[in-house]
Parts: sequence; C-alpha cells; structure tokens
Amino acid sequence: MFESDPTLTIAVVSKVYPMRSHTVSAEGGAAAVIKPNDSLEDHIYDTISGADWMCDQDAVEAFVNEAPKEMLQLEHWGCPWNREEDGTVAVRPFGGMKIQRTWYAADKTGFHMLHTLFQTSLKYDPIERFDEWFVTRLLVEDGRCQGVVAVELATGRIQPILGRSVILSTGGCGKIFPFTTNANIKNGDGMALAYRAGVPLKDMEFIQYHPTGLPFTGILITEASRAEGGILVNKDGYRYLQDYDLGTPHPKPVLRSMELGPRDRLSQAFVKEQEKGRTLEGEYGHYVHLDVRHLGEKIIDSRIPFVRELCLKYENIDPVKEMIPVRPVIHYVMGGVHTDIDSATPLGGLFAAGEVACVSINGANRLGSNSLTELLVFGARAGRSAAEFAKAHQGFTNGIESQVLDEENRLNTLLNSDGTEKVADIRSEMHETMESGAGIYRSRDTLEQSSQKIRELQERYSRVKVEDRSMTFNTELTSILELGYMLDVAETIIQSALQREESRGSHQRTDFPERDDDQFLSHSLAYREDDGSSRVDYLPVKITKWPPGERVYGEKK
Amino acid sequence: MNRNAHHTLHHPKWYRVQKPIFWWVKRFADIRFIFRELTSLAVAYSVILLVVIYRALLTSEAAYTSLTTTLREPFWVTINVIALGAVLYHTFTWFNLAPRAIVMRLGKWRIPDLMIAGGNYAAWIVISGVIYLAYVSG
Amino acid sequence: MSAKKSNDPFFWTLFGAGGALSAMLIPAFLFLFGIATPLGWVEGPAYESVKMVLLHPLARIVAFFLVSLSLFHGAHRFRFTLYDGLQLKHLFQLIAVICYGGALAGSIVTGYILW
Amino acid sequence: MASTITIEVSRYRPEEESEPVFQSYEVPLRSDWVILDGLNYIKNELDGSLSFRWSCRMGVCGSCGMMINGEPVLTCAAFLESYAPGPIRIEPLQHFPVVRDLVTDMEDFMGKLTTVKPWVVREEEKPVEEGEYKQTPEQLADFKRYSMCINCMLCYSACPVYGLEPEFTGPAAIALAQRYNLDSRDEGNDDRMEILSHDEGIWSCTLVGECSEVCPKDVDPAGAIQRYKLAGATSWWKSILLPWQK
Ligand SMILES: Cc1cc2nc3c(=O)[nH]c(=O)nc-3n(C[C@H](O)[C@H](O)[C@H](O)COP(=O)(O)OP(=O)(O)OC[C@H]3O[C@@H](n4cnc5c(N)ncnc54)[C@H](O)[C@@H]3O)c2cc1C
Ligand code: SF4
Ligand code: F3S
Ligand code: FES
Repeated sequence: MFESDPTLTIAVVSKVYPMRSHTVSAEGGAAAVIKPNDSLEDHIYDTISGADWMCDQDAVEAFVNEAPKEMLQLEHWGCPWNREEDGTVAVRPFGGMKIQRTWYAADKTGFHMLHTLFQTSLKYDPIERFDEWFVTRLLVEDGRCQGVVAVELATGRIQPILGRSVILSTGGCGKIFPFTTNANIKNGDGMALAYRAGVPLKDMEFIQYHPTGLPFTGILITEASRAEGGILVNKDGYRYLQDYDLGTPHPKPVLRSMELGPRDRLSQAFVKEQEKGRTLEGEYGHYVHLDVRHLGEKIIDSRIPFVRELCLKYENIDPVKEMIPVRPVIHYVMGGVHTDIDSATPLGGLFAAGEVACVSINGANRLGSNSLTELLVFGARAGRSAAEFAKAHQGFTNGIESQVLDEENRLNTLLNSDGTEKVADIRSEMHETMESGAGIYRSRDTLEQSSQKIRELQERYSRVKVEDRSMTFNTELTSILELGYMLDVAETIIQSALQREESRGSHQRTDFPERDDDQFLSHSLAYREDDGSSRVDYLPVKITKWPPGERVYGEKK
Repeated sequence: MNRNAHHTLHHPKWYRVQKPIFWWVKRFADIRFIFRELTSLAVAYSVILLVVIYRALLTSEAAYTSLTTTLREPFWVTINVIALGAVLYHTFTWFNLAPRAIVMRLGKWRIPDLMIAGGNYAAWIVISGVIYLAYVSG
Repeated sequence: MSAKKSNDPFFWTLFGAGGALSAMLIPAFLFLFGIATPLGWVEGPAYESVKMVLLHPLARIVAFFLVSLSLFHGAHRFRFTLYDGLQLKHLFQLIAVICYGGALAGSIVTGYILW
Repeated sequence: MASTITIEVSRYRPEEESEPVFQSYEVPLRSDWVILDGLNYIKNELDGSLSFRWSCRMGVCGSCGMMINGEPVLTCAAFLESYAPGPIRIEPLQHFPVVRDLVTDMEDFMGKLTTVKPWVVREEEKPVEEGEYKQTPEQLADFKRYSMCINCMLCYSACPVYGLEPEFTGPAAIALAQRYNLDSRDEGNDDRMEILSHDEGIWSCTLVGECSEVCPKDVDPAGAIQRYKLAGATSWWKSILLPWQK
C-alpha cells in the first residue's frame, strides 16, 4: 500500500507473517467502477443506501472516485483478476449492488490481492518487516503517537519500535463472538490499542452478520455463490426471503433482490424464520439451506470452486449433489477507530485504515466487496497522510523510554502472575454473552445483562491464570493479551448499542424497531473512562447530496 | 528479508535435525524415489549389453553364438528379468512425468497432460511392436 | 547464495534425451535379446539376418545415440542418487568426474566398436 | 462424545529441554473435528503451554502445516477421524529449525521468496490512468495454477533435496518465479533465469515429485521446476549455439 518516497523508511509490524493476514480469506471480490455501463454516481448511491445513510457522504465519494485507480494499480502489480474474452477485467454482481462492478479473482480475491501486494512489497528496500512481532501498546507523548511497543514472539524480546507516524491496520474483531468467519487473529487489537490511548471508537454497535456461514466452523460461503444463482430455502424448501420485502423469486438472480439483497436484511430474515419454526435444527443450532445444485458441476467448478473445496474438505458435503447448511455468522465490524477522510485519528501521528478504522463509508451495513477496495483506497490515503506527518515532525520526545519500561514491567508481571481464571473460560463466557446480548436483535434488557457480564469478566480477567512462562513463542501470553483487547472492545460495542435507541441497518433493537433520523443520524463515539467503562458521544453524519431515504430492495427499487 | 531480526536467524536455541544417511528407508514414497533413481543402473547395464552384442556380432558368428548361449544361463536370465523390471519402471515414471515439463498447444487449446502421456505410451507400443516384428520375422 | 553459472543444463539435456530414448527402446530390446530368446519363447533370427539389420548404417547411428545418451542418463541420475541417498555431496567433483567420465569413455568405446 | 483419540505431540521448550520429547493427550474424537480442533482443545482445556501457529481454519492462510504421522499436512484440513483409532503423532514440519513445540523458523523460506523477484518486472510501467494491461482468460490460465500457493511450506518438508541441502531454493519459491514468468504482463524472465539457473536453483531438484504430492493447493511445483529446467536448458543451448543472439 505504500508507494515509496526514498527519504522515508517504513516498518511493517505484524503478529503473523503478512501473507497470513486475514485478508487472505476474502473470497468474493472488490468493487470499483470500470465498465462503461456503470457510473460512479451509482456506486455511491448503492453504498450510501446500503449503509442506511449512516456513512459520511464525502468519504463515500472519495472512496468511489479513487477506487478504480487503486484497483488498476493492483492489476499493474500483477493481481490475477478474472478476465473477459477481450482481455479486460471481468466483473460479477454482488449483494446490494445495482450494477455488476465487483472485480474478482475466482473466489480467492482477498488471497490474490494480499499475496500480490505482499510480493510487490518485497521489491522495496525502505520497507523493513517485523514479522511475528506482537504490538502491546502505543507510545503517546507530547500529544502525538510516536511508535509502539512490541514483543518479538520468537524470542520474547520486548522492544519499542519508534515511528514519527503510526498507521493501524490490524483488522476487525470478529473473535469477540462465537460464530464468526474471522480468523483467530482478529481480536480487535488495534481498536483496543487506540481506545486505551484515548482515541474514540466510532459506530461500534454496527456489526455485520453474513447470512451464509457454515454452522460449526463459521467458514464463509461467499456471496458469489448467490450471485451466481444459489438460492436460500427453509426446511420446507421454500424461498423464504420473499416474505420479508426482498422481492419475488425468479429463476435467475436479480440484482438488489431476494438472495442478492443486503446482508443485514438477509440475516434478520433468518431470525424471523427461526422464530416461525421454519428453520432446521442441528448440533450447532438452527440453519437453513443454500442450494446451488441447479448450477451444475461446470459452473460451480469454474466460478466458485473454492466453495466446493471448502464444503468437501471442511464439512464433508458436495454442493454439486447436496444442499449446504448455512446460518448467519459474525463477519465484519463497520465501526472502528474514528478517523477523518484522510485516515487521521484525533490523536496526532496516529492513522488507521482497513477494517480497524471507521472513516466511515460502511455506516450501518457494509456492502459486500466494498471492504477490500476500502483497504486500498484508505490504505493509500493513510500512507500519504502519515508520510506528510512524519516529514513535519522530526525527532522523538524523551518521556518515551519510561513508557517502554512501564510496558516491559507490565508484561513481565503478567507472565509471572499467579492467577486462577482460565483464558478459555473467560473467552467462552464472553462469546456467550455477546451473542445473546448483542446479536442480530438486541434490546435494553439483553444489552444490560451483557454489560454486567462483561464487567464481571473484566474483573476476573485481572486474575487470569498463566501456565506458560516461556519467553519463546509464548502463544498463551498472546491469547491473554488478545482477550484483554477483546473485552475492551466488547464493552464499547455494548455501550454504543445500548445508547442507540433506534433500529438501523445491522443494529436492530426490538424495543425500538424504527429508524430515528431526528435523534440518531449521528455516529456514536465511545471513549474510555478511567474505570474501564465507555462513555458514548455523538457526531452528526455528513450528508452532502443524498438526503436520507427509505432502503428498498426487490421490485420496488 | 527481515533485516531487523538477524539475531534470530540461526538462533542457537532452535532445534535442528540432521537427516540420517538412510533417511529414505522410513517412508514408502522415499524408497520408491530411490528405486526410481537406481533404475539408472539398469538402463546403463542394458546398453552395455547392447554394445556387447554388437561386438560379438562384428567379431564372428562363433562369438555371437557363444554369447547367445551364455545369455541362456539362468544367472543372466535372472539379471535380465530384474533389469527389465527396472527399465519398465523407468519407462512408466518417465512417461507419466513428461507432460509436467512440456506444455503443448493446438491453437488456443492446451493439450491435457493425460493425452501427452497417452501419446507417449502409444508411440512406445508402436515402436516396440515394430522392433518385435522386425526381430521375429528376422 | 553463490550464483555460479551451472553446467547442469548441458548434462540435464543429455539426461533427458537419454531418458526418453531408453524409455522408448530398451524394454523391447531387453525383452527380446535378454529374456524371450534365451528362454525360447521366440526363435531368435539367424546370425546373418541380425547382422543385416543391426549393422545397417541407420541402425548403427540409432544404437550409438541410444548407448551414449543412456549412459549419460544413467551417469547423471546415479550421481544425484549418490548425493541424496548417501549424502556424499562433499565429494561432488569427484563423483561428477567419475560418472560423466565413465559415460564419456563408454561412448568412445561404443563408437570404436561400431565403426 | 463417546470416544476419544490419543494425540502424541512433540514438545520442545528450549529453556528446559535440549531436544524434543513427546507428550500424550486424549482428545474427543468428533466427526467434524480436524486435527487443529484437537490441538485447540488441548490448548484450551488440557495444557495452555502448547505452542503452534494457526489462523484461518479454512486452508488458506498457510500457517498450520505440521507432520502428522510423518507426513506434512495442513492440520485444519485433516479430520481426526481419518486417523482413528490413533494414536496420532504430531511433529513440527521437518527440515526447518524448531523454535518451540510445533513452531518452526521460516526465515530461510522468506529470504528465498525475495530472491526470486516475485513481482511484475517491466521495462516500462504503463501509467495507471491508461487502464489495465489486457490479458485473455487463456493467458490467465497459463499461470493461474502457480499463483495459488499459500506458502504453507509443506513442499519443503516433503522435499528430501531441501532436507539434505538447505541452500536449495526449493519448490514453492521456484513455482512462484514461474508464476510471474508465465504472466503475460511480466518481462522479468531473463532476470529470474539468471538467478535460478545455478546449482542451488532449479538444477538441484531431482524431480522427486513429493512436493506436488503433498501440496494442498495443487500448485504442482515439481511441474513448474521441470518446465523451468526445459526453458533453462533451451536458453543455455541457445547461448552456446547462437551466442550472437541476446
Ligand atoms: C471470510 C471473509 C470473506 C470476506 N470476503 C470479502 C469480500 O469478498 N469482499 C470484501 O470487500 N471484503 C470481504 N471481507 C472483509 C475483508 O476481507 C476484511 O475486512 C479485510 O480483509 C480486513 O483487512 P485488514 O487489512 O483491515 O485486516 P487484516 O487483513 O486482518 O490484517 C490485520 C493485520 O494486523 C496484524 N495485527 C493485528 N493485531 C496485531 C498486533 N497486536 N500486533 C501486531 N500485528 C497485529 C495482523 O497480523 C494482520 O497482519 C471478508 C472477510 C472475511 C472474514
Ligand atoms: S507449493 Fe503447495 S505445498 Fe508448497 S508452499 Fe505452496 S501451497 Fe504449500
Ligand atoms: S520434492 Fe524436491 S526434488 Fe524437486 S520435484 Fe519437488 S522439489
Ligand atoms: S489455519 Fe490457515 S491454513 Fe490451516
């Protein structure tokens, strides 16, 4: 993401080797306007309405305008995009998008994007990598962020990595929930780091459920399977989405209709179906069926081969012959570290981009295939802003050393403490309470219960048990630190959700079922209080040209 | 490369294992590999036999007849059976691997690997047949 | 890494050509001369006719290439078998000289016998 | 959860041991559990001090490769059941230095990856404003297979040549070089040939073929290397026979 200026050096710190990052799992594709039948205006409108008007429209405009350029840049770097016969880049339809504009590399888009980017980065000498270094703290002095403290996993060495500006791109926090498509590394680290440094987290109540995850593992069955013509049926074989204002069934997929409606609406429809007793029940809870059999082996193998591979290898099902059991799973967090349109956080020298950040373009519900593009556009913006900041601020302040010592002490104390609470227990109780309290549908009651539970878990966390005292690749230490991050982020989710007394996009309150633009067309900002709780503030949403309207899908559009 | 982590490169604490000399007896796949490599000896033996036949042929009829008599001894027949087994194994592995290296096209169409291997086998059968007929019909 | 220009492409080409040629021709030859005839499954042709066929100039050329390339094939493979199977990499120059030298010598002798 | 299965895990704690030892654990044998689920069960319930890498649990991040009963395998893609009744022996990927328990040192591989120049090399960069480089589906198909590598390094563990000769560039890195060579947008063929056509490059490979056997993504590094050798030999002969060309 960093086009280089020879006077700069860049350190890339990651707790896993960069090509293991979770972007590698993204399947479906990345949206950007490139075809003559498409227009920037349309992409902007789809994004804004998809977000239920919760996004900042200036940010969306910037995003859509710059998307094609960044995607082409990746093409020039070698990303193996699927092609049309004439050699131009091919696009496919995607949920919530009116026009086909999603670039794809089979159903391993994120994998190819990440590997292309990583391999290209090897070319640039000024990029120094700190692979498998785990960041535990931001160094803030003199009102600006001047680096991080990190543990080198292989040796246990604790060391500051100084930088005149710092970009967070640590991804989401799906692991706070039990069923998630997210990888083991998505624990909201960056969000918690910023939050602890006084930076607010924005719109944390908006968590996206993806309607089609495999029950036990949460492995994602990409939206592309529906874009290619897969259908969702309940236990009676009935395409139930037609009962929820999402259009009427057609044999061929219709954009912005039925199975290609937005994710929040599809996941909500699932819960309603379950309440009506029309879902199937298995060992891991309720599910419905995704049927792609009618597409035939050939289409399945050429357009969504990875879906077949995943079903066969990880679930023992062949989608050519059988229906795939699916249920909604936690997929993406729309909220994140509060940044402006140039990816800058309120804290000087600290920038954020990617899923960890909230600019915001995703509002109350992200459209599929906007996230990968967001990484490119705002990653580039963050890079430029950070470079400028670094040039304007020379040198480091003195207080940093004592902070580093502080952090070293904290970690060493933790490593040698004699606690009693098992990490796995606290974690699974957190999972439970988050799902029951802050799931697809929420209410004051459930949220308040969860809020209490999280407090209790916070307290128990301070007595966590450490079995592994080794300095060498201590993965227990990292999971403890990650659990701490997750508990902080969980708190912000619950408090933000509690305060937003309306229903919008992915945030659905049973006690406040209507959208309330008068009171809540604003972003929530969760600040950390000294006692560990969150204080929630609001910031009006930026509306430029597109006044809030009703979200309609199906024929009515 | 991760220049900052040089101190971890070849860290003294990391545990390393040296492959034992007879590493290949532990896994069937490895034994199979070593056997494939050893077919090279059978190939060399076979062509040496061919040269020996040539020499006898060029020396005199008596030399040739005495060679054919020697070849009838059980010892040599056994050797040749073993060699033939090895050479056949060589032939099969060779044909199966050939398409890996060679990509052939007809216009836009890439010839599938199986067909390339199949083509090899077909040619092999034809050539062997011709040799056989030439030999039998004298 | 020492980016020494390798002469492996040369030996690999000989190895490949020998491998293909021997895979095609040797099984039939070995079966007929080494097994079928000695066991009396087929009647070997008379001395004169063998001579006629095998001494045909074309046959001699084929035979020469078959022998020489196969020897190089064998030498190349055997050399790596010694490296890998017995971990004799430290003797690599000696082994290479012996293997390829043997193949070269064999080829010369063959040429001498054939013509 | 009626039955269980025994897992014997290789433990190496450099602060305490000078060489690895095996430790046995009993884990539930469930039909939908993969080996990785078994390891996580151990870590969460039985022994928090066991170290291993994993992330995606869907066979795409490449971090969970280990030796299972002597074979290199992605542990998130291997069902416990297929090893019943056990015991299952789990060791770190062979041919790499062991850092701790099931964690190996990857720096050698990462270094090799960089040496093969895995990026698009062009004499002249076309400005982004001029749009994409055209590439037909057939041209894409030419290299697609070699672009599927997840850097799991199972192939290095399976390749005896790499085990004997750590200098060998190895299967995945060469396949990656080939991925860019065959990309119609790339012009770095000659550069990479220069880098790889030495003794430790393609010529070390004796076509054992095990790399392709164990590859979970069907990349076929053995084939990539073979094709590379053919190209290498051709260009070598060209430079001998037609030295004036170049
Ligand atoms: C299964 C799945 C499919 C998806 N499909 C699509 C799709 O088709 N289209 C789309 O647009 N979006 C998709 N998404 C969403 C999209 O992939 C993610 O939002 C995006 O990849 C996030 O990228 P990122 O760079 O922000 O974070 P990541 O790729 O997760 O990278 C985070 C990085 O931060 C590092 N890190 C984290 N914490 C620390 C720490 N404490 N110290 C050091 N390093 C740290 C990690 O090591 C990692 O390298 C999908 C998501 C999932 C889960
Ligand atoms: S080539 Fe296959 S086995 Fe080797 S690293 Fe790549 S994916 Fe893994
Ligand atoms: S296993 Fe090794 S020797 Fe070659 S074919 Fe594969 S790299
Ligand atoms: S955990 Fe990612 S490949 Fe197995």
